[in-house]
Amino acid sequence: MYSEKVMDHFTNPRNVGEMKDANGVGEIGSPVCGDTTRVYIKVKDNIIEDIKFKTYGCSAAIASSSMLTEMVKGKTLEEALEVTDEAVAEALDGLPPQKLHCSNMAASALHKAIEDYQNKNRKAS
Amino acid sequence: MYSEKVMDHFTNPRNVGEMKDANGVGEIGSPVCGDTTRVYIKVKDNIIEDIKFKTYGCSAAIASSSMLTEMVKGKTLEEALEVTDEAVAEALDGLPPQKLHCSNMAASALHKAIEDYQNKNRKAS
Amino acid sequence: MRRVYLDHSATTPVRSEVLDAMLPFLKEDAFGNPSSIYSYGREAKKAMEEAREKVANLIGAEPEEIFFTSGGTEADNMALMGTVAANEKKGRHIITSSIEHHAILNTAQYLKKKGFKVTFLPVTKEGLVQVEDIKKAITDETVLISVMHVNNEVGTIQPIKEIGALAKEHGITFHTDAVQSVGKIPVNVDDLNADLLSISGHKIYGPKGIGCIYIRKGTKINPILFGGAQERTYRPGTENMPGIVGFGRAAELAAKELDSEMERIKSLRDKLIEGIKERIPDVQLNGDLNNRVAINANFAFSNVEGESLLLSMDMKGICASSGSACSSGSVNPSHVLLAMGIPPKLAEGSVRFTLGRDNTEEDIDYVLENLPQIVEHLRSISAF
Amino acid sequence: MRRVYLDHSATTPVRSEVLDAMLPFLKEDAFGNPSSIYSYGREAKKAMEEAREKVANLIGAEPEEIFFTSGGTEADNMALMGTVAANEKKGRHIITSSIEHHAILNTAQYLKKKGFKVTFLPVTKEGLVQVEDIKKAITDETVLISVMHVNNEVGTIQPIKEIGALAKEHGITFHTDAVQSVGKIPVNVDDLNADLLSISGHKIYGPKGIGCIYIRKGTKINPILFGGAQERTYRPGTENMPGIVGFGRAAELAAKELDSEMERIKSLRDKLIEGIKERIPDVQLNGDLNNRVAINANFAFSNVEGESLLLSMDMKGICASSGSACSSGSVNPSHVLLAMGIPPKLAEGSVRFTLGRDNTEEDIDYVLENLPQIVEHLRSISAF
Ligand SMILES: Cc1ncc(COP(=O)(O)O)c(C=O)c1O
Ligand SMILES: Cc1ncc(COP(=O)(O)O)c(C=O)c1O
Repeated sequence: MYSEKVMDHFTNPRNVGEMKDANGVGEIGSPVCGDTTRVYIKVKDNIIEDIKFKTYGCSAAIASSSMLTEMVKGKTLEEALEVTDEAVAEALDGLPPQKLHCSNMAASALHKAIEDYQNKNRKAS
Repeated sequence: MYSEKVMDHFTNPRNVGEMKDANGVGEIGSPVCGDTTRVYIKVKDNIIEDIKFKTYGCSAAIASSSMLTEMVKGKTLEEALEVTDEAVAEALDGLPPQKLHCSNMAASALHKAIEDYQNKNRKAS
Repeated sequence: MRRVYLDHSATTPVRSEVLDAMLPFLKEDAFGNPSSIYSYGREAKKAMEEAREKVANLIGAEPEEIFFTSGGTEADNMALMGTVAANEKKGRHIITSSIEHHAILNTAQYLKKKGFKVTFLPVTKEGLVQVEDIKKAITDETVLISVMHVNNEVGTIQPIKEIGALAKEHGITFHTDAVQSVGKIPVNVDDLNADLLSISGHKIYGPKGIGCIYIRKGTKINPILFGGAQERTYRPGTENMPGIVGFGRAAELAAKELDSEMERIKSLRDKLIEGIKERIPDVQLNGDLNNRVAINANFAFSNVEGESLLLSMDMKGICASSGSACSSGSVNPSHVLLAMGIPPKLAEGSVRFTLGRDNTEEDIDYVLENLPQIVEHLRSISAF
Repeated sequence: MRRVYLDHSATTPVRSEVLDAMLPFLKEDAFGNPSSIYSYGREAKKAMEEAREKVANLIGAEPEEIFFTSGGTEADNMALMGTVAANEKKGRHIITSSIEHHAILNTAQYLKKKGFKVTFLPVTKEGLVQVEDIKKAITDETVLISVMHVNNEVGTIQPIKEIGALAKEHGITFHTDAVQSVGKIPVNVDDLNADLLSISGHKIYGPKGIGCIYIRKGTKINPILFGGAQERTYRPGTENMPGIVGFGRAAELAAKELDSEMERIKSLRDKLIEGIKERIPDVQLNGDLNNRVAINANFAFSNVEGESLLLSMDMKGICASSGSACSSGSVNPSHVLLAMGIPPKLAEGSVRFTLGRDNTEEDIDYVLENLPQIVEHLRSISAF
């Protein structure tokens, strides 16, 4: 059912956890299944220096979150915003059709975190 | 499905054949299945001295005819008329429910043959 | 005593290769429910999809167009009831033939009782539906045409390709009951223009209790059973894994061996037909000889009643049947033979011989040796 | 890796004794069609009637009251659709519960769409239907009450005897889905006042694809499939002989071993329940503990999502399920747990463990060793 990549990221998720000194946080709950992902980012010089996530959800949701964090870590905000849910699913060697919406959540949470960072930043500057 | 007696009378039917010098003949066709039995009797001194039958029909019909002829051979006409289809079925150690109507035919053909004999006799006397 | 089984249209034995494929699913190794997400379940699911592909290959379909059912009867019921349910707004008329299996006939009768219009097409005395008759029967209300590919009693092959083309032309769903054709003649859903098609596992050396309905993509049809989401919600119920896997293997083998096996069987069958005609007077072959599957010979023996003939043959170890299996034992002459215009008494004295993989030259010799005496004996008893 | 199968309510492996009984019917020796009159057919027929008797014995019925179907789903469909069809003149209202299996629920929904009135009874937070609610729901129009004997998700035993008595009093046909009760608790159709009752073979160590409906003599019900005259015209189609014979043998063994086996399993199950409660914080047993079959334990693990929990367990070789097998893999929390008033998120984090013949003390130890870490790990990832 799941690719090996999914299973790997599900069992050994990268970048799990909270982040005390995050300067951007985004959370999204899936309207379909109640799953929830929260993404923390630490941005410096427009670059995502560190990223963490917490996910309540199925294995696909967890693996997607983990994969996304790996994909955007060290990237500029603009680059990070270009990582689509399709790209996440693809990086995981695909997801079953009924699980595709899960990869959505991770990207959306990241977008929210970046938004949060930009909002805070705008106020600060 | 069938008792051994039925199978025996079906494979080795007794008293099969036509009878040139019969003095009573009865034929009956089943309205249910188109089966037909013809019974020939030779009566002397009110006793069925000889009896033959021909049957087009299922194994139960053939066995019933055969069994009936054995049961009535040598009996008086009155005794023969008392042999019911139930008695024939019983003598065969029973028949499957959907085949019970077959034993009917043999007894009915015999009754017709006796009637035929009596009609002829009445005229003759 | 020798046993000669000549009733392969009623049912066939499970091939040893098929049993071998089934066994893991009847043991502890692979008993999972294919809807479960854990390993046992995923393994079952995989085996199920492989089987689906094999069945699809047999008839030139896509795997996603195959929906497993409990047999031919359920597939036939679904074809009729599921189609009229999905087309209620379009119309309430269906067309079928008078020589269908009871799984179609009685479902059509049920629909008739429910207020649907049903046309039961006549057949020629050779047992063939005529395309012209269908043309005439089609109305604006017609939502379904269902004509069997091969008749189960006389083995006649119906002009399905033409009927299918006609249905297509009129935008009418076309179903064919292929229970007696798959494994006997090439069956390709595209060649036949079939939208729906029924198959039964136990007629092709697979297990009993499994079959399928082919549903061409885009065909409007509703499920007739309700429950879980199995078979993409078209057929609920925990999947019959051993049955499905066995059916798949049987389909695979049937596809592979079709040509060689049917050639062999045809020569045996022809020998049987010739032999019976030569040795027994007053017999008649029922049904067209040329438009006929290789396994079937159906004879009317005049002045002999079918049941006593079957039983006498059985006592010599010869298994055959009169009419369809489910109505033998009953007292009605075959509706198929009657529809062909054969008089009731001749129909009653008719016997179907259907050959199969296990039959040999010696089997046929044995039948030809024994059958003449049997018929003669019964005729000597007969009142006619 | 150890495999611990704890999903016996989804399906069970075929017992070796059952397979042994089936094998002759999957080989050349005994493959006949029981409707045929020759020897092969008669042998099959005899075996079929023996199996029917064994199934009847399991539930205290007469053999003539057992009608084989393709499984529990078909039996459930027939109970509902066959009863309303036979009682059209009497009324168009049926009563069922909101925690039935989808085979009942979705059939009831279908009938509702067709214009029938359907009452879906609520349940208590322990997962029990209340007789009082049924009393209130009955109208002059009511033709059928259908309440499951044992729920498949939480294992709760419903007050069937009382519901049956109530139905009887009102002259209403009473059906109970006993798919999850036979073989787990004593089931007697007279004690339960059941007119109709469904069983599935693969839940009692028999094969998949076979089941039956019990129809009390005199109960008005129509067939839902049409075709040959099999099962005394109540269920057409060539009989699934290996399935029937296997089902019969499974029923026989289930009856014999019920008491001893359930005692053994109950102590394992109780150990599992106690162990989980002790070792894992924030868990809750779903469903009444006392009115419950011995094989079932259903736990809500807060802040853990069900699918990822199942998959993590599977990676340790532990097979369990969330909700009914046919809806796991989907994203909806169990309708049963929701009907019991359990919040959606807790329902989503619920797992059903169902024990069986193959489980040992060591299996339970293994689960208790591994499950705490799994839950802890997922909670450490969780956003809540
Ligand atoms: C032409 C035809 N259709 C349908 C069926 C029904 O198949 P099954 O008995 O597998 O339900 C049969 C066999 O009995 C058949 O010969
Ligand atoms: C309570 C209940 N009823 C009906 C069914 C359906 O049985 P089957 O899958 O054999 O059709 C099941 C099992 O899935 C069940 O648990």
